[in-house]
Amino acid sequence: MGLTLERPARAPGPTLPRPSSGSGRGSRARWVWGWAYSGILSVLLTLAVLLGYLVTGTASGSVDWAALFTSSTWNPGALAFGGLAMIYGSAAVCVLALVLAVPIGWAAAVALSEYLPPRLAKPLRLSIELLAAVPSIVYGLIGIMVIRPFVADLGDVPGGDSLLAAGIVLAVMIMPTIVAVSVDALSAVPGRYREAAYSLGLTRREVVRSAVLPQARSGMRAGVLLGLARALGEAIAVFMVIGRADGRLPESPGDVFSSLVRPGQTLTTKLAGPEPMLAGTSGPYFAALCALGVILLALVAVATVWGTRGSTGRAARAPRARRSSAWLRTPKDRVTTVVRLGALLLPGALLVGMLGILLARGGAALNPVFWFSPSEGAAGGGIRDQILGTLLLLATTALIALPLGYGAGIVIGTRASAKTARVLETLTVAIGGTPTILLGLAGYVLLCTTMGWGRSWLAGAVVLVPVVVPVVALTTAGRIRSMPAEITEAAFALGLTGSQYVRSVVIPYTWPATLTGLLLGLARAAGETAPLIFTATVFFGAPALPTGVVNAPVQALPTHIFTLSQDSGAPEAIAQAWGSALVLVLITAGLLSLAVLLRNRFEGARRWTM
Amino acid sequence: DSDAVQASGSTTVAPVASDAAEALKTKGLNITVATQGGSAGGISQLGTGQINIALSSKPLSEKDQKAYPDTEFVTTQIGADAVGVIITKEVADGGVKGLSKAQVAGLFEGRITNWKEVGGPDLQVFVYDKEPGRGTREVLDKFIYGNDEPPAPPKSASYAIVGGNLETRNKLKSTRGSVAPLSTGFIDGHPGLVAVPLEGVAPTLDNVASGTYPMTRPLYMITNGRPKGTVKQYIDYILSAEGQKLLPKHGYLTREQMGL
Amino acid sequence: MDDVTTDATTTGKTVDGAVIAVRDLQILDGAKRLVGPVTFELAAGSTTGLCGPSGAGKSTVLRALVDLLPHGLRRQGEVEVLGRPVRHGKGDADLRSTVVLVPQTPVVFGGSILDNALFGLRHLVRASRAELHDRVEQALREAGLWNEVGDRLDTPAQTLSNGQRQRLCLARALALEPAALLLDEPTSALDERSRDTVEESVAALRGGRTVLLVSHDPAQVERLCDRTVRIDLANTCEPSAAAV
Amino acid sequence: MDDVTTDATTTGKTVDGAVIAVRDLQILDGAKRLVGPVTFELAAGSTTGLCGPSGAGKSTVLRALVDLLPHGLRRQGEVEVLGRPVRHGKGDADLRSTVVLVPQTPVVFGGSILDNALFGLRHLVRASRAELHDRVEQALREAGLWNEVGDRLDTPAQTLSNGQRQRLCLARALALEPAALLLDEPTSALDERSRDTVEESVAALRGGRTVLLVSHDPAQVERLCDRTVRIDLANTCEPSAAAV
Ligand SMILES: Nc1ncnc2c1ncn2[C@@H]1O[C@H](COP(=O)(O)OP(=O)(O)OP(=O)(O)O)[C@@H](O)[C@H]1O
Ligand SMILES: Nc1ncnc2c1ncn2[C@@H]1O[C@H](COP(=O)(O)OP(=O)(O)OP(=O)(O)O)[C@@H](O)[C@H]1O
Ligand SMILES: [Mg+2]
Ligand SMILES: [Mg+2]
Ligand SMILES: O=P([O-])([O-])[O-]
Repeated sequence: MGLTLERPARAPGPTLPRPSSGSGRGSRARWVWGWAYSGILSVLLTLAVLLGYLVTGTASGSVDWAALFTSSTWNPGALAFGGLAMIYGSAAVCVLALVLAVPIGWAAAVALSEYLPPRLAKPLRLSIELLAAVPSIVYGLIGIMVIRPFVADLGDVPGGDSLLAAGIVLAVMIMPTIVAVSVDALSAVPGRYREAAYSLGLTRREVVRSAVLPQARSGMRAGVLLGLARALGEAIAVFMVIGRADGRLPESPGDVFSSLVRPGQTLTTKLAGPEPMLAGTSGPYFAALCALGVILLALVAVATVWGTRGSTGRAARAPRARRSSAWLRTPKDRVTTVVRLGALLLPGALLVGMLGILLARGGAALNPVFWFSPSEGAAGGGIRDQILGTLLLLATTALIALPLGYGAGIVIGTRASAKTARVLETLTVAIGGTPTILLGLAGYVLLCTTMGWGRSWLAGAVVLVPVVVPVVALTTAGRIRSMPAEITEAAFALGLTGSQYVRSVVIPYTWPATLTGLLLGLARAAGETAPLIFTATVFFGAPALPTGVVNAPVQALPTHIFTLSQDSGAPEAIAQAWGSALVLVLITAGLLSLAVLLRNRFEGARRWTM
Repeated sequence: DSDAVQASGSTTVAPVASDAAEALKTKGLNITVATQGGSAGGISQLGTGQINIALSSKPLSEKDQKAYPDTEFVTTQIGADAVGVIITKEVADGGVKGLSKAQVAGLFEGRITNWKEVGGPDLQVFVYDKEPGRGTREVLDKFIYGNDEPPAPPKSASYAIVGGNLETRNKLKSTRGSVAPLSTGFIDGHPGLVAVPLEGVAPTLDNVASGTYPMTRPLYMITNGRPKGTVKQYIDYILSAEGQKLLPKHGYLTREQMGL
Repeated sequence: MDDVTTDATTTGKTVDGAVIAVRDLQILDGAKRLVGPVTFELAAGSTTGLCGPSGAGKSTVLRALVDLLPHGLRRQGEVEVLGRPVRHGKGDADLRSTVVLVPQTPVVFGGSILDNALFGLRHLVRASRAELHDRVEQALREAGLWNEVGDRLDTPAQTLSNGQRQRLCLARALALEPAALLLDEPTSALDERSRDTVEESVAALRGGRTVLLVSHDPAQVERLCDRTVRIDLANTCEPSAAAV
Repeated sequence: MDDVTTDATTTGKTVDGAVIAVRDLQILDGAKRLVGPVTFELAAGSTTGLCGPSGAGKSTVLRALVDLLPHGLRRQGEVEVLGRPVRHGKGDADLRSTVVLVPQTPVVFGGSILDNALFGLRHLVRASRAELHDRVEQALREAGLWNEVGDRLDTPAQTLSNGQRQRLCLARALALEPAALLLDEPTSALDERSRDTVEESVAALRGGRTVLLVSHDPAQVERLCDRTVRIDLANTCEPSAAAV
């Protein structure tokens, strides 16, 4: 014990001489809290900006709230602003999407994590995460090609534009998110739970149900919340298949089902459509649109609160003795195995189909020249500048959003009481569910106009940050909640301060989940068009890389695809749009694989146990 | 990069504007083209002085001028686009060889629900209307209602809204009995779609150029005051013989074709 | 000794000889040998001690017997349960309800104490609530836990002390009434009194159920076991007859 | 015995008597009393046993001493460390590095064995990698683990056996050289040989560091402790002088 280390302030054994002042801790890591709280602050700030924008707009003209909630007639020409049909549309589409995506997504996640050997599961998991990276616009185009005809055959809908089609497209979009986040939560369940359950003679189905799922629940729920947020906030893909017909409501309860196979409108598609541009910046029309935005935010909040009711605070669940379920065990186990593995077929088929379509249509992307040469005019040449611009936007967004989202997740997971955590979580989901067009408009007013940045790549990145932050925050918080209490105790018992605990225990423990969140968030951001068009990108003529911040636009892949796929008459424009889509998917895939390699290192050798 | 010429607005005009800007790049001209907010967005940005050129696929309205009294809007027509009422070949072959203004109004207001009411096959009508603010839709409204305010869209189950021209074409092709307003340039090479004659006038080049076909829309570049300097160089290029070649490439009509 | 019967699905097959037979069992981590070779047999109704220094591979051997080796480890050699070979990676639930392993680390699931006690049973046996409850009570008594938790079966099991958890894990295994029990240091966290209760229960199993007991307490092995199998860090194995 | 000094904030105050003093400590779960009242003092450099049946509240008392009671439990009565009262819910990291608790469940953090051994130390002291490494080696030796893992410090700690984990947890606490150590059944998963090594280390602390040792093995308490504090399920507490 003769070792004399410089360890002044601590009170070690009596044999160590030590000065009586100074702070000698290896590192107090106090910055942790500053960082974590600035994450939460960013969430609140975003919300404040959004609400500020919306409420100011609402105040700029009188809003007939009663009509907004009760009337289904929307006719700006006659100053009739009824939002009921859109509220109905939003609700119907989201319920449909969740009803379709959650069971399949969860089953697929269980299959991946509990049934398949790691050798098979790892690449499959990566591929499913890749699906989450496909830009919305591609989902929309594929919706037109595949899902509309399918619905048209199903109901007697000519064309197939309908709430149902929108629900299916959304289900397809959010399923990868649900699978990815759920697999993550499942793989965090310590092996000893499985071992203990298996050794009692349980079948795999019983082990999953009784020992694994209860542990993974909070994380899997986070996946659904994220899916819900994306479903509520998604515009472009819904846009293309919902028909956007105003004022359609079921006339009787019996009409509800048939209303699903008819065109409709959601709050998001209304807001992301051209009307905010036509409404000017004040007056009753603009006020009514802003009021719709407020309703949408409120809806997201209500859905979150409802979706998470009774699940925070473990003690809240009434302890109930379970009954015997020993009946047809083996058949039940077999059927479940088949169902769960079968659930994997759907995302699998999706992946293959999606890649097939992208390869068939966007084969140009396989030529390296296309990647490395600048574009010429509207649709000639390659897309070098668009690729560079997208990478710049994504990198900047990741740099800003990762610390903020991580911080917010840590505060939600460790610091807040159950009640506060729930409020914060709800606010976070609300931001995740905000249609990005609103973010774009708010950013346009605040950054581009008020602060005078003009079109600026940085403004674009800042506007994308709120897309990524909630995903990172929610996945992180979900993982923290599933952390065994013994780990926390062991760390504190070694004299760690709160911030050291966060740095050395919470962060390494949640890192894989956070990474998944970042990937999913960035993937979504990579496909965002609307906010970028307003704040950061031009279609043509920007330099490859900007030299400053003010008046420094870039070109980006998603907006390129969007513009080309809208109104270009030239056939080569369509080819280039699909080629760009494939490039975007490949780039995201590349980033994804890189990050997944990292994550595997953390999850494999560095697993945590007790 | 504040010395760059900034053009922004209609997605219809943007491809032409980009190709022209590309051609001028070699001459050292720096031009950016964006599509924020479509035609209406371009006009409002020009009004607030954020850009140099607004791209528009619809004529300026009095409202625009009123909204920005300090701006001296100067329009330069660079070409034109003929909007057709597009139906499917099945319906055309079934006997719909032309539509009157009243019949078009009946279709888009949801009063005519079966093609046999206008001499076609016994087939349900499915209407795709363009979203509000689209130049295409304004041209159709103008044809049907003149200067009157159009009524609210029908609540019929066979009515849906579409956005871009490609989306419109895709949906027309995949929906039996559908009808939609769409640039005629977009149905070239798509034998399943037919631009139906209106009031007995087919959207042929001659009819469009002579103005007898009722639904044409001009494509504009709008500036604040007369174009000067690089802006003028840019617009002049598009008006030149070389620049005009870009219009048919993207499915539009040249000034020459329009008799300008 | 009595017949040892496996569960319903194996239709009452009776075995006179070894319930578990292990021949040249080795556990490998890649090319590296972690344990073995080990050879031993467990006669029906006997109680056998498995001893050896910490890290020798006792827990790993128990896992191998019920096909629960952690991912990455491989098994070599033969394991037979009731005359049937245990194949690797089959995930045979029937095997595991015939030979029940009580792992070294007591795992408590979310939910109440009763939920935990019923954890395996309610999946394995069709019975009324009352019957299940009776059987659980019986098991908790055998594990020496009933006096402490009998009046608060509905409270969350997470609040139990470590020793209580250990007994809870034992109880839920006992409740299954398996042919063989593999106990991995079942009294390591217990005081003398609780240990005695548990030891009494284990002793009571003798003649009826087959037990393989990992213990680092030679006195305990002495008290409970008919014979001892010893594993050493040096990767050698020497079955040794021991006092009764 | 040496002076025991508390941390900087109490500016070198010297205590001759008790390092930890507990008066009428009770732990309550709502209105229900789980433990106590308990009263005892730990003299500087002494080794005290804390005994009692499983579920009596030994672990809970240790947690209360370092202000780590689980959520929902309340403390009544006074706890003083080096003459300063320990307030409830303060989360005082300095207290916890002065009095280090080694919990009953051995927790292994992600990362290598070395990472784990360094876990607390590298937060407390600024020192070069080599110095830290030396100190860790010393601690691993004291915990009797060095021979087994000294050559593979870089492998994941996750692969350690249960007994190895227990010693690893002890080692990382020893490395902190705290004024007092609270050991919650530190040898429960160990075979005799490893246990002897650990006991030697604990014995070596006598006179230097203060130790409170929870053990359910009376012989061990006999061997190691100056005196014993006994908690009973009946919620009574009887400090009793013991041999040595
Ligand atoms: N998954 C694994 N990968 C690699 N090595 C492992 C793995 N699991 C265990 N080991 C190693 O195998 C050896 C035996 O471990 P095991 O847990 O079986 O020991 P044990 O005899 O039960 O010890 P204890 O009495 O301490 O519980 C140990 O050295 C351990 O480090
Ligand atoms: N969070 C809690 N809520 C309610 N009761 C608790 C809680 N934690 C512990 N208890 C109860 O307090 C009592 C004491 O538990 P403790 O873990 O301190 O026992 P122990 O003496 O350490 O036992 P062992 O020797 O088995 O580890 C037990 O009856 C336990 O069920
Ligand atoms: Mg073991
Ligand atoms: Mg304890
Ligand atoms: O040119 P549009 O306004 O119809 O897109």
